[in-house]
Amino acid sequence: MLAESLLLSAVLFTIGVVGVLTRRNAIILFMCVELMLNAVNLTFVALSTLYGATGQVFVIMVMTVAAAEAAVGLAIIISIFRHRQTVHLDDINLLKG
Amino acid sequence: MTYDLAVPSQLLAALLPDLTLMGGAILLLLAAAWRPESDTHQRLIGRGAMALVVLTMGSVIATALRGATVTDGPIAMDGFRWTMDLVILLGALGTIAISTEQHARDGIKHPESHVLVLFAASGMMILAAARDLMVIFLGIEIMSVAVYVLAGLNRRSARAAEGALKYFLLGAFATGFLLYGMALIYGATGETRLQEIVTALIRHSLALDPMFLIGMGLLLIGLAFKVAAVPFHMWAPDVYDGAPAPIAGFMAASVKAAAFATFLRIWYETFYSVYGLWANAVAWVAIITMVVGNVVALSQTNIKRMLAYSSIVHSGYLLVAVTAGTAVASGAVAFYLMAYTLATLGAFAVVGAMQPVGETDAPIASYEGLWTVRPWLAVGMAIYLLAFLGFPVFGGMGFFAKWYLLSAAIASPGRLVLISVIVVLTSVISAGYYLSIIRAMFMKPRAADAPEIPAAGPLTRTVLVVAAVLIVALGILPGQITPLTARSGFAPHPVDPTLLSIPAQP
Amino acid sequence: MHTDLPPTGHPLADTVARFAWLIPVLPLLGFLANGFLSLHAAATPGPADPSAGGNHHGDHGGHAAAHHDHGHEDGHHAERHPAAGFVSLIGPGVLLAAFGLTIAVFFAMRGAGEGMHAPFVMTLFQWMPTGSLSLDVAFQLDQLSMVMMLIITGIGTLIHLFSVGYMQDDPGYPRFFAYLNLFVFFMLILVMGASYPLMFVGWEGVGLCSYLLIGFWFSEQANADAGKKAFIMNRIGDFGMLVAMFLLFANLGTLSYEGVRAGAAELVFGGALVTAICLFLFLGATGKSAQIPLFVWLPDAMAGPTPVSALIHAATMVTAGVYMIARSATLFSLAPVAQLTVAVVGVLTAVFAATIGLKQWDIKKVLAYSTVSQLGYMFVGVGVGAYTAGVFHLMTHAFFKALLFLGSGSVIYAMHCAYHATHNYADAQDMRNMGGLKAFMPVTATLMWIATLAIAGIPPLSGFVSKDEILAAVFARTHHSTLAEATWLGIPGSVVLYGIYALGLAAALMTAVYMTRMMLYTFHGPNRTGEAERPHLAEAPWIMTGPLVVLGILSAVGGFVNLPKLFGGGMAEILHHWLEPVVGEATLQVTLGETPHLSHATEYALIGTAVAIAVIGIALAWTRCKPAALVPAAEAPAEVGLEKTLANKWYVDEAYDRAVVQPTLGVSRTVLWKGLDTGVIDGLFVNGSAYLMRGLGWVGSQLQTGRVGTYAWVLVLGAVAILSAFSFR
Amino acid sequence: MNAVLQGTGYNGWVLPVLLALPLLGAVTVAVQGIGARGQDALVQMQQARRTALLFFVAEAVLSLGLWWSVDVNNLAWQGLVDLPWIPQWGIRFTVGLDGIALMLVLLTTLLMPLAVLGSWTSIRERTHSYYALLLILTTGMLGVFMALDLVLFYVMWEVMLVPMYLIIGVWGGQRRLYASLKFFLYTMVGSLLMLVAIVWLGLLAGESTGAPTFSYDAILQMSRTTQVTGAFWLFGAFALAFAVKVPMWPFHTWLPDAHVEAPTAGSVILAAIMLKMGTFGFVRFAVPLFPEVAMHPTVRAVILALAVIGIVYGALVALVQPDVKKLVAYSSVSHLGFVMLGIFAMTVEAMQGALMVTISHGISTGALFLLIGMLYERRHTRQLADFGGIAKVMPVFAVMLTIVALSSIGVPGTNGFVSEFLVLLGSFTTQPVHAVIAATSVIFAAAYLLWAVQRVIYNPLTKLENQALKGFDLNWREIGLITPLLIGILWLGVYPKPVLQKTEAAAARLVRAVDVAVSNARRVGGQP
Repeated sequence: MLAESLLLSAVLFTIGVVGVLTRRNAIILFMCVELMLNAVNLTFVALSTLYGATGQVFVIMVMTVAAAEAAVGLAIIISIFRHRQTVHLDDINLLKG
Repeated sequence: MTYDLAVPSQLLAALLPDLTLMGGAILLLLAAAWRPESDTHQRLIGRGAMALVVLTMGSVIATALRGATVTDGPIAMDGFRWTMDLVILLGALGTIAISTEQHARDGIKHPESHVLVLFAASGMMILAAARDLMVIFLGIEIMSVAVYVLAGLNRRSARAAEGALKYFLLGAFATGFLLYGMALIYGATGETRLQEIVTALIRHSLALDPMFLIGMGLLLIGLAFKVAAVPFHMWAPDVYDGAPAPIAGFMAASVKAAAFATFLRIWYETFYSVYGLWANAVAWVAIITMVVGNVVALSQTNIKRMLAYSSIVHSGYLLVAVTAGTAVASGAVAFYLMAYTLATLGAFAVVGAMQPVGETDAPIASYEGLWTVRPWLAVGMAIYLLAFLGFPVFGGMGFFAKWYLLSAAIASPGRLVLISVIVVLTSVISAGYYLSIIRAMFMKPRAADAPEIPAAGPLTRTVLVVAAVLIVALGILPGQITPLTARSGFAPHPVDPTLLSIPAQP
Repeated sequence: MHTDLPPTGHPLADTVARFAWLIPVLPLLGFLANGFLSLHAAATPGPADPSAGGNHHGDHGGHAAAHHDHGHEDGHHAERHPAAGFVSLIGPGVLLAAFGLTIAVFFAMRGAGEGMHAPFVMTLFQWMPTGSLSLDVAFQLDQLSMVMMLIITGIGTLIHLFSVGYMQDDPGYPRFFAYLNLFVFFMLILVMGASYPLMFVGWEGVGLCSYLLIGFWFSEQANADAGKKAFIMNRIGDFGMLVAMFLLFANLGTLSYEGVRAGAAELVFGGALVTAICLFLFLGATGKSAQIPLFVWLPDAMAGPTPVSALIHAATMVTAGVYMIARSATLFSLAPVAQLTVAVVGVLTAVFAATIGLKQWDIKKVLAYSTVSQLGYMFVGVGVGAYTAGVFHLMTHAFFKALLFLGSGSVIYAMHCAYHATHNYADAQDMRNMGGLKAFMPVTATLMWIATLAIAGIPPLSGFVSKDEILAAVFARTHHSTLAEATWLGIPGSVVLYGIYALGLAAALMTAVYMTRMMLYTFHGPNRTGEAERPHLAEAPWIMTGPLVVLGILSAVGGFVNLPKLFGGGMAEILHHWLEPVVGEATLQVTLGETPHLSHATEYALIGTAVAIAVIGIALAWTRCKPAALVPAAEAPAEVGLEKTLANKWYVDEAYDRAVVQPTLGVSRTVLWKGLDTGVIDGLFVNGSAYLMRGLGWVGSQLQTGRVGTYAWVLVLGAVAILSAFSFR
Repeated sequence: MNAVLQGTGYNGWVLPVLLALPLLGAVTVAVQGIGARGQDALVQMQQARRTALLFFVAEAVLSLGLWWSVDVNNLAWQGLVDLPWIPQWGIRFTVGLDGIALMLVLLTTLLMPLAVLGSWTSIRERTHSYYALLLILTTGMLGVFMALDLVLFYVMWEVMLVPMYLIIGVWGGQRRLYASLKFFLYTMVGSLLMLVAIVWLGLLAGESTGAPTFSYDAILQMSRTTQVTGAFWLFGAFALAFAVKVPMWPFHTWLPDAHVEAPTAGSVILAAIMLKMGTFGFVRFAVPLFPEVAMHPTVRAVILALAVIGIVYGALVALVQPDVKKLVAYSSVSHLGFVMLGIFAMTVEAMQGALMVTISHGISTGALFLLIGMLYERRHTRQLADFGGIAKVMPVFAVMLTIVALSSIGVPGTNGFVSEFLVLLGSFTTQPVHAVIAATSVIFAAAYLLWAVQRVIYNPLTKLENQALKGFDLNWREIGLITPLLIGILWLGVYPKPVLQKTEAAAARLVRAVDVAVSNARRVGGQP
């Protein structure tokens, strides 16, 4: 069971990474990141069967932090939308070189 | 005395400086929200924040002087922590000092910006202390979230917003790697505390466990992102470019210092026991970072981007110290970061002072003939740049920082001579771009239609002068602080010969 | 090393010779005084801030380039130099004093008689004491240096006096005497120095003065070029000297004459080392004494004022090479191959220069090639180990060639005055513009005829005696000498010597021809100077003719110093005996320890041949050269064929230019500088690496696209790389 | 004289004071500059140059006592001052002199006032900064010659770079930006590798005692008693740093640019002093610390070959230069080749000759650059083609140029001869082929310099700009500043003994030490 859980979380993580690599919408990108975080959470939870509660504590912490991050992230995305009227990342390249 | 971290009151005592800063920051946040946004209010909160930072510094020094130690636990109390705290707080202090005036000029009236700096600084301090993956994660996130916001502080600037977005998206992405790495290490060893991890490693001979190895690799990736090592550096130039100059300075100085603090902590306390597993990888990252950073910096025309690449390069140098992995090397890191923080603060203060109101673009061409109109800015900038370059006397501490680093590298058991040679050779490349600014400032005439440069405010001037004087003075008499940095060095966990033997160096 | 002045115990120690160091110092003082006067009058220190004045143009100076009559371009516009009177006193004065002192020393030395078997060395101070090198500034008085000192100070005095008249109106009058004094100083150092390096000081010092004096009228490019050429050619020779000194020091550990003389005993006779030393020394001599292949500078050196030509480029400096070989007789006698080389080069030079002398129109050029040719003779003399004969010819040549040059100077002076009076810019030195001058300047003409006959070898004039002695020595060496036994480039030495003798006669023939030709064209036949100028032609003032007379007497009777035994009786071979302590031993070594002996019949035959050759030469010239048929230079037709080649000096200058100078400059400019320096080192490596870095930087910054997607990709690629590094071990 | 000096404890304090005095001067000038901001440029210039000259003259006078007080035959360092600097790292402030360093220190202190006088009227902008930088530069140069701690040495070595960079880049000619950067980067490549080598050496030297030490004596001791690990690479790093500075072919291309673009004083200092730091480095560090590497047949052959190539190459390229400063720059490449030849020939005579070249090249080339600078101030050009016939209008200048050129050519009676003669004579015993090839440069030197002199002061005076120089011959200041150099030229040419004696003991000691080391290495059979 543990191995399967870990495998699943690895797959989820990879899906998240691939999503980040392929998608161009800032929101969707951010969602993919969240998917990665949650994959990690899954790992922690799965491991708690082996090592006890530490992993679960970690998960709580991660979730909290992810929430804070989401708040900040969405604010930033809104801010960029105000300036550029788009959240398509290929159009957002004022800064380069 | 020794604090027992299992006892809550003693844990709080061990975290006193951090708690001082955090608590004070929360109070200041309330104060900031108390009144409507205005320039005076922003300045007032700025003063308060500076006072709080000074207070925290005092508490750090007081705690350090007590010479307290702790039992094994989630946080450390040692010279390294205090030194890094001071470096971080120094960066924060300077940043706040500059930004009160810069913000006034740029029309940024958010008093909470200073509070965000404080929050970020508190996260950094936690990083300097943390010896537990969980605490480390917490510290990183406290720091990062605050800095994401700071990067986009200038809400009227599309560039700032873009920088913030990039930083945020990539930062979160990298955090995913970091976190997954932590999870895998936890999975492999069943521990999150650094000392316990190493104990488990040795007890169960887990060194070659793929889960552990991949976890270590992912951790490396996450931290390399935070210190902006190549190829995880791509965010840095854009973010520095978009952020207000003082904030860019804060990112270049304090964020990097904190990231290196935890990098070093993790590596020294845990992974040094399996030195041979990662040494090549870190060395290669260091080399690539030095080369790419320097070479790409050569082609920059915007000073902020150039300084961003310069900060990437310095990460490369510092990674050499990580690779060296000795007590001398950790002392060298402390010294280096001290010098680097001073120079970075100064350089970004100049960049801010030079930046026309409301613009974030800072072309090097606008520095032409600076000497003829603002000689002190030019002289100061020259000192900071030469410090980056590691030039003796004129670059003051910068030279001895590099010196310290090279000594550490060469004296390390691995005798990192080749990598030292790469350090100095890439330094020569860096002379190319540092000198191009000095050249612009001193050797080219001021264009007739060049905009007037407003006089820098008193706080900025203070930062400029203090940074320059400290750099030069401590560069001529580094003996004044070498005892401190020597004490702040801590020895890595010895290489465990049972785990594996040290392979040949790259 | 001794630092006290005179070594005690030497017969000269308590005589006037103690003050011999004053002999060079006197001209040095003269140089300082005249140099100061020259600068003091010319200098007008500028304003405190020089850049203030650089940009405005005065109204002066426009005329500077307008003149191009030979040499004295400004001479007649300027008043006499304000310090001229004083200079006229100092310049010749110090020389006269030095000459007086030299004579005193000479008598002291003669008084010492047999006691003078070792040289009198006085050390002034240590020069370069370091390591195992101990080099002093020390003077050596012996019979050889005595002869040279007498020639230098004596003839030097005469030429100084002549110059008082010749240069009187020149604006650079004090400068001229300063240089001349300096030259004498260095020349005395050259002959008095007790070691090779000190000789080298004089050696290069006289070269320097020669450079300065050739380019005395430096405003003409040709003169400045000639000076430079002389210096560089000499430097090629000096290179040889240097190497010779290095070889001596490396093998004998000393550089003083006495040390070398003592150390020479350890050298292997005919060995590679001593041969190399001698050949390198000789390379030095070919430079200074204008021998093949370095002779080309001397004719150009005639660009200098005529007294300079007389003193430096005829009587003294150019003979330094002969002196040097005589001085190194001990070494040369150990190296027969080198000796033969010297003699062969000498005789080839003699013939070669003589052929060129046949077709020159410039009176000074004729004399110049004659000098080269006669120097060749001297080298034949010292080359075959007849050191005395070489030095003897050096001395007589100094007399008659100085006379010839001064005489030609007197002629040029007259021509120049005439042309100047009518503002004619014709060439005052071209013989085609002369003719019939004996009517206007009879004293000069007479004296120059004496010298001509002397150089041609008509008995009993000095040239005859000395030249004959050289030829006799060559002939004598063909048997029973180290030279005859040696092989030179595979040819037996005796064959070489016969060849040298034959070529020597050929050179003598040509000498008689071209000298007679010169005299005929200059003094005889109709005058071609020009109708307007003719009334202005006149004899030079007494200050110039006076020295000529003295030299005329010396040219006539100079030969009596070393008459052959055949004629001399008790008076015979005075010079030979005088020089015996210095070169006697070396000479004997060449002749295998025996005094060379020719039968009286052979000697008479040789003398007869020589005289016959001289007479034939004069007669040939007299019949072939028709002064009446000449036209002035401006109207003369161009030469063709062999004549043209001769007139153009066998195109040696051009060959050197194409073969050496231009390739060197070309390679330096295009290959080394533009190619290697600017192109490869700077362009490819230095700037190239800078551009490479910049280019890579540009590429790197292009990767920084500004798109988050790219960044994420790079990040993930990096992650994959690191993870694979950790996983696949 | 010595007794008087010892009465004041002269040897005990003079070296640090010599280092501090220019810094004090720099601060004074800088403070004056701040005070004088906004004033007329002329007033500023007068004030700055006066103060600077005062300090330089004081420095020169102060340093003169060293001539008597330094006992060159004493094996111990003279004027030794040894203070802790950074105790934790084993870095000390140690300064001291031997005969070789003594001469170079004196050369520096005596030449600097002349360099200031040379820029008396030509530097008109930002004069305070200019003189302050010159003063700082002086400290750096003196420090290099005095330092007996490798880190101190390195610091001083690098310190000079920035002032010189600015002097070239701010007050230089048309291509000053390129030249200054090239100068900086070129030097840095070499010296940073040397830094790595110094760190390594210090750590090695400290291994026995546990604490790193960078004391020259300690490291020398180590190199004599033990087999230094990686000696080949260490020597290479030192040698590269010094070779760039010398500059040896093919690391010389910064020099022509730097010389041409630098203002007069900059060129003078570069040629007369800074290049000598390279050769001094070889004599003080590279060779004595790693004798068996330096004398390894291959290494030695390479360096000797480069030296000889430099001699001939520099001379040939100088021959075809149209710019007179560039010509002198390439001639420096040639002359410095002699120094390298002399050092690596490893005989006392050659070593002494090499040291003489360092001094006499300083005097002669310094004087050449000063004279060229004077001409430049008047004509604002350095192209040989623009001159001609100057002797007619500036006779004093012509005389001085001639004498200086002759000394550079090496005519006997001048310093140039003594030095080159000793080098060649001494080298010939061990390296005959090299010496002979090098000796050909007497020909080329005459060719390029006399040709240049001819094109400047001789030849017809046809150009109006040159004719206009009438009445603008050298003024008293200029005569006064060249005269000491002329005296030096003749003094060293005629009576070099006093100077030779100053350096004799040190040179002989070095040669002996190297011989011993090499024979030891051979006996052990351990060729590096």
